Amino acid sequence: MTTTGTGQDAAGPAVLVQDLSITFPTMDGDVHAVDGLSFEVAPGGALGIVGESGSGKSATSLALMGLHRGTRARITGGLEVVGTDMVSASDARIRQMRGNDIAMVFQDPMSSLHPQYTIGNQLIEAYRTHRPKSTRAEAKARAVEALDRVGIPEPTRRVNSYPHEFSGGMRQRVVIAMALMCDPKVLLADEPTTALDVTVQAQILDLLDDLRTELGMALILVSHDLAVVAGSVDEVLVMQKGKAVERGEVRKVLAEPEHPYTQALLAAVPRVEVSRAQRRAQVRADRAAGEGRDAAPAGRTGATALPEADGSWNPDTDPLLSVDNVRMRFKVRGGMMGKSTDFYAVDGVSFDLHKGETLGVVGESGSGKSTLSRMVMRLLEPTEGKVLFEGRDITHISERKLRPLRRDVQMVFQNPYSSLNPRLTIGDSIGTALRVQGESDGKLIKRRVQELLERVGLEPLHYNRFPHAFSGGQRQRIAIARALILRPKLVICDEPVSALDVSTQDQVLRLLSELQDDFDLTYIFVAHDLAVVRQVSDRVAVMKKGRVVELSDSDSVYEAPQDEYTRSLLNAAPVLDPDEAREHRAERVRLRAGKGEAA
Amino acid sequence: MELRKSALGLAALGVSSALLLSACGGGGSDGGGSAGSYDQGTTEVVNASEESGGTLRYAISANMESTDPGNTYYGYVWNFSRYYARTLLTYSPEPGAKSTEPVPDMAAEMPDISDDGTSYTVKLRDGLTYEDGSAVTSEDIKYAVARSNFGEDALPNGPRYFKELLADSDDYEGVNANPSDPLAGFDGIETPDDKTIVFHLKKPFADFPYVLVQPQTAPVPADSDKGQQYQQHVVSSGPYKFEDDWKPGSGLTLVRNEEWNADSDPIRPALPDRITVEEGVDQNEIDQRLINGELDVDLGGTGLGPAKKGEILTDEAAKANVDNPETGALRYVAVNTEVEPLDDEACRQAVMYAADHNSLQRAWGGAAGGEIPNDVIPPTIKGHDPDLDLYPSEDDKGDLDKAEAKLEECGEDGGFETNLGVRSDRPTEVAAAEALQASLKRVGIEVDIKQYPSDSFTNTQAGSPDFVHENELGLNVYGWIPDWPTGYGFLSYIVHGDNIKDAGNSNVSELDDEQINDMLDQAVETGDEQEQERLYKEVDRRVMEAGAILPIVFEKSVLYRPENLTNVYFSAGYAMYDYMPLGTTNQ
Amino acid sequence: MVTYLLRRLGAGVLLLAIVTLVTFLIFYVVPRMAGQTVQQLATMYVGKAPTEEAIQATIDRLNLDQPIALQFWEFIKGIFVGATYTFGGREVVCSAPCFGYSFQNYTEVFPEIVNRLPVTFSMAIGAGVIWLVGGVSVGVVSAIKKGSIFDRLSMGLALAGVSLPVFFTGLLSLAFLVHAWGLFDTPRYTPFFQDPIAWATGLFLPWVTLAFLHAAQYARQTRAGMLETMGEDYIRTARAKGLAEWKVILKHGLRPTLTPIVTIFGLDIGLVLGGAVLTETVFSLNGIGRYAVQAIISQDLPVILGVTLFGAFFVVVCNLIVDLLYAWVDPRVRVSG
Amino acid sequence: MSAPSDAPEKQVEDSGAAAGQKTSAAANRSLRQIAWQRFRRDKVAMAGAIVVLLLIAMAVLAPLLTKLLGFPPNEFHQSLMDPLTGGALKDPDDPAAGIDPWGGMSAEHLLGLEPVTGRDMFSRIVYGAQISLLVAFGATVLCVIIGTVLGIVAGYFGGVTDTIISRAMDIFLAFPLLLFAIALAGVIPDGAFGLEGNALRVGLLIFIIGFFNWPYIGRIVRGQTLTLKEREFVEAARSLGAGSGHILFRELLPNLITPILVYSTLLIPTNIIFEASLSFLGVGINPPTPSWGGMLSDSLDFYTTSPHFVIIPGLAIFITVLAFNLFGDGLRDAFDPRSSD
Repeated sequence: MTTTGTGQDAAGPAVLVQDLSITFPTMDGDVHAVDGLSFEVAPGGALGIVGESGSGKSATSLALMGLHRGTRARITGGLEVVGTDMVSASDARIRQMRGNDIAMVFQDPMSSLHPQYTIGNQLIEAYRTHRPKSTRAEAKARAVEALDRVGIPEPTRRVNSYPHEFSGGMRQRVVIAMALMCDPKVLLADEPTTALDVTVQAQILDLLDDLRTELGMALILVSHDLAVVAGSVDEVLVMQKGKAVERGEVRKVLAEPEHPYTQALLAAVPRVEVSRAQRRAQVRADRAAGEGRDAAPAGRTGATALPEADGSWNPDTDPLLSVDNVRMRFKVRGGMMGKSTDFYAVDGVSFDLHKGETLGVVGESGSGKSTLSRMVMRLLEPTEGKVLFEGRDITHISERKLRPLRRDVQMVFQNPYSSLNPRLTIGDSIGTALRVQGESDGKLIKRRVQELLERVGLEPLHYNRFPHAFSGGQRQRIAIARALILRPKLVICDEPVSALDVSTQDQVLRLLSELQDDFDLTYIFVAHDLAVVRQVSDRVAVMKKGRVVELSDSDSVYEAPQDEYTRSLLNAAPVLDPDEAREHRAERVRLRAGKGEAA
Repeated sequence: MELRKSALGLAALGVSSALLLSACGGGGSDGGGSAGSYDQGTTEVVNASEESGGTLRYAISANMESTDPGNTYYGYVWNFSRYYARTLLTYSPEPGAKSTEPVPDMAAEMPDISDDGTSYTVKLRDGLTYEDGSAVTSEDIKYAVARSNFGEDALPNGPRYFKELLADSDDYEGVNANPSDPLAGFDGIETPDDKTIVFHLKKPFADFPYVLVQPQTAPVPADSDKGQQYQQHVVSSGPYKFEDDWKPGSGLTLVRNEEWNADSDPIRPALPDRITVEEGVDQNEIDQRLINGELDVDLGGTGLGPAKKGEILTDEAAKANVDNPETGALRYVAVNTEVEPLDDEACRQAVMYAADHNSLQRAWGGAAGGEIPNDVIPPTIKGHDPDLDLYPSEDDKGDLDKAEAKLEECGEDGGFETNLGVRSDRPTEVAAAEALQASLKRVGIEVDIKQYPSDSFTNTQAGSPDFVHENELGLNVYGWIPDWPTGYGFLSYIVHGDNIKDAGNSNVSELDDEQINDMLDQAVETGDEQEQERLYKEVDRRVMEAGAILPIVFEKSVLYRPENLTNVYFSAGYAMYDYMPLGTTNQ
Repeated sequence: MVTYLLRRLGAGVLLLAIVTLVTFLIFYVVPRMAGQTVQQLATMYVGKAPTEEAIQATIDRLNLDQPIALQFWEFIKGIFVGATYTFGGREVVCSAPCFGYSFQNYTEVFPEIVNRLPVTFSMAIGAGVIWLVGGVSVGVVSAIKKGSIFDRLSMGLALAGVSLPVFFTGLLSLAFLVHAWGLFDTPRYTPFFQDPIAWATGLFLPWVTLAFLHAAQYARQTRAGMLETMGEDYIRTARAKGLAEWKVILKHGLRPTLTPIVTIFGLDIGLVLGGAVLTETVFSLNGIGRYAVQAIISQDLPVILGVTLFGAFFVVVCNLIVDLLYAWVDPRVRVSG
Repeated sequence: MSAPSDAPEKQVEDSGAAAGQKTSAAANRSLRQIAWQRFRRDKVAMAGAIVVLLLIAMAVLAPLLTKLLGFPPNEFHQSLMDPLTGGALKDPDDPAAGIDPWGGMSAEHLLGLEPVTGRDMFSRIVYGAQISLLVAFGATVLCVIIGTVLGIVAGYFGGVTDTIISRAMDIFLAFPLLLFAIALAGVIPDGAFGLEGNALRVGLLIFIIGFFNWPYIGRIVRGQTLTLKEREFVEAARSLGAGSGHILFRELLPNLITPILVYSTLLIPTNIIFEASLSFLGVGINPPTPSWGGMLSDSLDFYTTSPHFVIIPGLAIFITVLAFNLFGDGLRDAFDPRSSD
């Protein structure tokens, strides 16, 4: 399978980047997206590029494909792919390279396939662009082969399907198949799993790893998540603000990071092996150290206390919240005859929640965890079952009667960019709660809002600012303040940190933990990230397709999972230790071999 | 005839074109090759020729009102329908003043009038046939009169003179009342034999021959009558017949009627082989095509639109192909005699004094659009008094001092307010309204212009006294062209008190002056022409004194004669070119 | 797919029914509410001799004094089973679909409309092709050459285009191109099958006038859509495959851009088919629009009603076609509907 | 209705460094300030805005302007006109010199004279702006009120309410609008609804245009509301106990003001053209009050001798509509979060 006429030196590096700088002119002056970056990847080698938003990693990968052309980006430095200088090569040459010598897999599989053409059409096009002499039938055979290779079941039939007929994971496989059509020397994967669920992510990473070893392609894996690259690459490059701060063999960088940024990044990554107790202890210690005194209320100072002994919640008392066999039905229109079918987003979930407790709810997309939280919040009215709050049945009470109850149950939403009204000042956003609940004294409202702003780590002066003036982390603090202004008893956190960078994530989690101590809060913590859930939860419920498959205290769920699904989840979770990651991978391969592929 | 003014600018939009058909005014045409001279066609035959053959091409900017001779009030249809519908009498086929004289068409000679003046006997010529070869009978003419005049379902668009004038017919309910014998009870007309028809009048009516000129006397075989749908295919009695059924708006083609007997017809040389009518052509387009020789006659007969008129009149060479005859129409503002404060004669006279006639004439297109009148009866009609000048002013700009004095006299010192009704889709009339508004403002008379669609203006707004009173329409821009060119034909509908009607009233001034009414009645009963002229002059003066009619212009049209048109002359009877003798050099 | 179509069809029929009702109400009820009496209404249609008996006869003939609901029912019935009218004592059968007889000149409304359809169709087809092809291609080139002189010029022209009322451009072209300078003949309609060349040359000016306005709009819309589409991830994917740029643009970029354009095109064509009122009046073309204007001026209610319904009918039909096209252009619609 | 997605929105913001850095640079400016900055840089849009302001000033100050620069709009100057063709004379003292091809433009009569009457075109154009803008603004306000209320209600409540309102919008869009408007304007008699003369005409024009054009705003508002209501701040407000009224008008409406503002700016020129079309077709304002469409329809009679009479009112419409379009386009671009510069 040698490609013709590219004339590259087989001994040279597949990708060679030397002192690369990328600059975008903007109305506020030039922005240096990438600044003096150098690295190389050997044929068949694998490099991970890791960095947070704005680190320049995506600009780099686009430049590698020559996709910066036609934009206003200015590029200096050396950028060679299989011996061709991507900066100076002609457009025609670049087009010849793309897909043929270097192929790319993008972040969002939902939007990277053309919705109006069959995947076969798109795959064939990729092939025939570079093999103009091939017949359509040949190209189609090749497409089926590639689909088969990436694990699409029934490729002969599915080749005629449209992208919308595939799930996200499957689409990403199709994108990978497209990248494979011409046997490229380099495969560039830019955040290929960020939009996917954890089990699917594992499958895609496994696939990429497989392909690399089997086909001998060089792999460049770009991600914001160190854990994602850990198990898949030989070498890792950490970027911050356009510069490489650290580069080295993956084990070494992860084990003994040299640069403070890498250290901080590693420290912030939530680790699934860290238990609730350890985490809590650390948070409290840090807090005490930070404030120079013991800020926690009396009786809660046991820094090393086990959760059960914490005394903050007691399973024997009456539960604060009791959810009894709730179901939520949606009508789904569609199907061939346009009939609507019933679909249970939540199907027979029951649990009790006690005062001071944190219940983690973990599951992949579509598991019903958000629907569940909205039912508890009574933003949705359950189709069946009961929700009791402080012993009172709130399942079907009217919006009006619900209003006083709103004081007691509040919610922190996932996306701080959409959960704050962009046209209201944050003071108004937070104060609305008081106003809606009947408070009319403007001065009082303002004072209370400002106190709370200070408490969540913002300036009281921020009262009159609009949300866009704040970063994601700050916005989430504002959202938390809004949830707390009514002094609720129960706070439902729906993926509160999933939209944030890791370092910000850590700060917000700490804040939530502190607030729980200070305000005596009970949490339902909904998330897809296993590690995050473990660190904050006393008990964990694992959901799958609307049902709770496992509900137990968090340590037992994580250390001795009972349900197979829980195990596969844990197994799929990316880990920072490259060796452990490889073990997990081997384990997954075994599991799959046992029951066949499914995505 | 109904008076319509072409609304040219908007004709382009089709808006006003629907409304602009004119009963008076002439289509342009001119002798072939040899160009005539300016205004030659008003008094002489231009480009005389006996050459037959070719296609004579007509176009009109709206749709034809109807092709049914029994169901039309427009002069151009009266003129045109003679191609396929012969009448008992018709206007003399010659240029100048003589064209207003009735002459026999189907009649063998002029009617025989009984001594008491109440019965008219007409003998038909020999050889009158329909397009299927069957003979025209006197009963068919009686039927035609019956269907168009009598009964509640009489054809709606034509005049009703026979109903008014015929004796012994008041109980007759029309041709549909008794299907087995449609004419039962219609005793006003006698048909002693197939060739004789006798009209019995209630009282003497000297102008009756003019009524016999009207197309309602064209014969209709009873078994071909389809009511209003008869217009689809009129059974021809003339030299041409319909090639296909006519649908409004889709044009009409006439071909030779082989059954027509030329010997029986002194009126129609029938030169062209085919005659075509295009409907709904933009006025500017018609004008342009006339000038280019791509069209022969503007069927509407109102003359060039303002845009082309300006161009042609300033082009000395082109002007040779233009005629500028008086149409016999009076454009005027009806000053209502009932609406306060105009119910006071002095107030009306104040309006008469204050009006700026120069400005009004400009609104009508200056001297080419019409002469400034000092009386009501147009110069072409006996009774016109060139010496009358009751409201003199310098340069016709109005006498403001006198106007103010008159205002004081009627107790409206400093002016008053009133409304002025006008047809919204006739730009010239709107322009005149604005001009009047501006000139009355000079003496403090504040006029509010109210616009109405011309289709309903005569029936429901200006023509409805209730509406006029309710909306205080003290002034209405109106116009009149007589159904026949005599003093009675001109005056009776607009100033005779007996003609005030609840709807469709054309005596918009609501002038009901006993003296005037009596004089008009006398004039039409006497056969003495000098006495008639004296009476008409008297009425003319009296109307002006009463200030009931503020004349704007004696209208003139600007007609274009294409060079390939032969035998062109202006017929004062139809107020447009006489269509019957026209021929074309166009093949 | 079939259900989807049936549903759209049902919605279209319902829409037509409502449009019919509303139109009927507006023309038959609103004037009454504004104070018009049955007599006044009849007086408009009675002809030149509005005597009391004649007015009463007109009221009887046109059934104007019947309850509105009954008149509406008769109207609807006429459309489906035809109706019989009495004119001048003669019974006339108006076969289905009967939209009644003109109050003013006693012609059957439906054939009148059908007669004028070829003119309006010709207008719509010619102008539609010009503006779609012209607008879209200019839009595409502008989007690709964003910021270039071509882009600036054509977008400037497009903006001017959407700012020019069609009656102004029409008047200008008539007054100057046709009458003053004689560069063109006066537009006129020749049936296509009679002489295709005369058909095209005769309608050229109205086409361009009408198309100019729309082309400008389409160029702007295409450009905006194209710019948006070209920013999509799948375009990046297509480029990453190494596709030639023209192929990226035409195959991957244009198709999604066209999808919303097709919708607008359907609506616009529907509206033009219902009568390009201004263009037809300015150029004196005897299409449905001009017929409507004439009917409005003469207050000819059955004609107004018929033309309005026809207009709405075309809009609905064109929307239906658009829905079909949509399903063809965008596979996602086929399932979800 | 489909099940709400549980999918976490995991889009990591890494669309390049530019985005990230700009956010922080812009952090201290409000959206409106940013928009204003962008707008100010857009020279074409600024020009549009200035022309719009001038036009409004012109309309408002019409009496003053005509006093200073012209003549009363209804004052005749027939001594300056050729009685035969209606055109303006080259030399009023010497009628034989012929017609001025420029329509009598002079220092006194800036835009020349109306044929036949000799009324001052400048004054008539200036007063015509009053009617045009009054009707266009009035109709736009009506569109915005109806469109916003119905759009927001349809978008927010969904279900049957949405179906009914959306269908209603379809119906309005299916009507042959212009036909309907002229027909309706034609059947309403003077004195209807207690209004008379021009008050009725203006009211009627505003009502007709506003009533038939609201779906354009309605659709946009509905679409925006549909998007907005999926935003979590709506759920957040509900979870704080806010009722529908509060959510609709306190939470959603402020977010809709920008698109409404932008689209009503773009609706104004449409309405101006609509008004001009109606006047052109003869169902506009009563004479002698000038209107641009009416002047244009009068002008065709004089295009051979007074071409300025065709061109000037047409240009007035064109310039006004263009200015509003430029202004609206600029406004839209300035507020568009996607526009990068």
